Amino acid sequence: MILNVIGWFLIYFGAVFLFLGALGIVRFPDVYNRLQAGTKCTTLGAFSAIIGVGILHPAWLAKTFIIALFILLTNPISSHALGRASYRSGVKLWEKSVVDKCKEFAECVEERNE
Amino acid sequence: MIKKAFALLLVIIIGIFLSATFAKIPFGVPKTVVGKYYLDHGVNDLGGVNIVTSIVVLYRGFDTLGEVTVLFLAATGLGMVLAGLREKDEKKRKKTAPSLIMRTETKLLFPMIILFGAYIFIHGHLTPGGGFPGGVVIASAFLLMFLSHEKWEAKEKYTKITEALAGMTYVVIGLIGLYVAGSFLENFLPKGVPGNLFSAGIIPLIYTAIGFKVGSELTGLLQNLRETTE
Amino acid sequence: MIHGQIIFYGASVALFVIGLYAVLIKRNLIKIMLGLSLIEGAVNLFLINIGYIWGKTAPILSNKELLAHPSAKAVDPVPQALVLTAIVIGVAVLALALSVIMRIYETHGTLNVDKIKELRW
Amino acid sequence: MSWYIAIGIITIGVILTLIRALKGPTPADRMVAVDSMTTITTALLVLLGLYFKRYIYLDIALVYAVLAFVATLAVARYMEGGL
Repeated sequence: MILNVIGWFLIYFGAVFLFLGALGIVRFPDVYNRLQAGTKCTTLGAFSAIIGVGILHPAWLAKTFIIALFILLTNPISSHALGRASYRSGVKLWEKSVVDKCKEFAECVEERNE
Repeated sequence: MIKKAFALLLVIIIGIFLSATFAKIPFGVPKTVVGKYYLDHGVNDLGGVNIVTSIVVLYRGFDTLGEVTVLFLAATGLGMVLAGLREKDEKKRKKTAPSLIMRTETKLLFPMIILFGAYIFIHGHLTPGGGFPGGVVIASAFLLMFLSHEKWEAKEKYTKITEALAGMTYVVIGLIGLYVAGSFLENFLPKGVPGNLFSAGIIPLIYTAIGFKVGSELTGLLQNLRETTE
Repeated sequence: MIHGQIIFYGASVALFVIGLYAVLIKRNLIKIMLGLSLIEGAVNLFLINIGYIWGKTAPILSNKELLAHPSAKAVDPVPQALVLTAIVIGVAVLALALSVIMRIYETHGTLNVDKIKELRW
Repeated sequence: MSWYIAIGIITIGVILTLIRALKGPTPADRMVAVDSMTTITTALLVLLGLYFKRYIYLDIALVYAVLAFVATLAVARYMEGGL
């Protein structure tokens, strides 16, 4: 019974976070902000929803944990690669952005000017 | 412009005809008799729990052998078509190097994905997997390394040897079936308890061979495509 | 059940029509190949839809209940096996066609079908 | 019944990312939307496995996650000019 409640709570928590991430993708102004919403929120949301499924059915816990672990390992890398790729391919920052850390490193500027 | 309007008209006409045809086909009712036979007798005949796998590997085994041959032919043909492309390409583009984070992470993920591909093709008779998806997952692990390490390569010698050995294993299993049970690709191992890992006769053996073959073939194909862009 | 026909068959008709439009209108060879693979996806989707039966599950008899009455609980496995073959052949054809396109780009220096004299119609 | 609400929320999320993938001014926007959509779809596939009560459907979610990750990485490397 208590497992049931925890499992459904985790699934709803994850579903709401997935929805909020998707909303952020539509609403945010530029690529880098959308990247924040689209990968951080969906990582947390997918992780908790999948673990919730595992808690509802304790026999499934091992495999759901593997899926969640895989998402936890790969999602930051793909977001990192996408952010770097958008910066390198010359996507401009939003005009109200206050800081551009990548400009402080010499190699990024070199690559971008070429 | 006229060409475009004509093409649009043609597309609309074909769409209407297709819709009219499909409206006559009932959806969601049983249609084939042979499918019912496979479902009812498949587990008793062969011992495999996954009926699709039983059909692909044993009921229609020749078809799968031909399919693997087509894949081999396509990979070889791609190598042949692209053979002279590399030497002529003189102008070197400047390429950006992959970042340190990506290199470290893919080094960590590579064995995990390979292991997962092996899991898929070994459990082909129990789960919705099989040799072809397993091979594709293995090739995707190699693609990950190709993407994130510029110098790293899969030696063509080894991919060719793996592919040839896997293909030979498939044919040799078929020939043993011919010798022991009387026809090519016949099941000659005990069926076992349905649902166990060691069951379903020769399905796991053949799917392991197919998994190695597809994985090494697609890896060689990716390697060919990659060498031409350097 | 008419809504099944509208949704599932309609999806495959829509995919087919989009692919055909891309093949007819686009002038870039790679986009034409993308259209062809869309058509292939439409055909695969249609074959899978033919095998579906309302209220039944995948033909993998992994529990006791399914093992006892397979044909009452599982969908038709024959189209799924056909599509498994078709997908692999489609990948092989796509790879070979893309390599030929690379060769065409090398010899002609363009991917536009109108500019390649041998392919003009 | 609680299940349809969860799946409804997630499906609305998929549709929202699809809107961004169609609208996105730059290719980077579309790729970000598609990347999030694959993550959401992985969660959706796991929930579908729960709905149909079939353990074997979890494998499909894992294969989907692996292939989507490799595809995203390939497109990202192409966009930054590394291929």
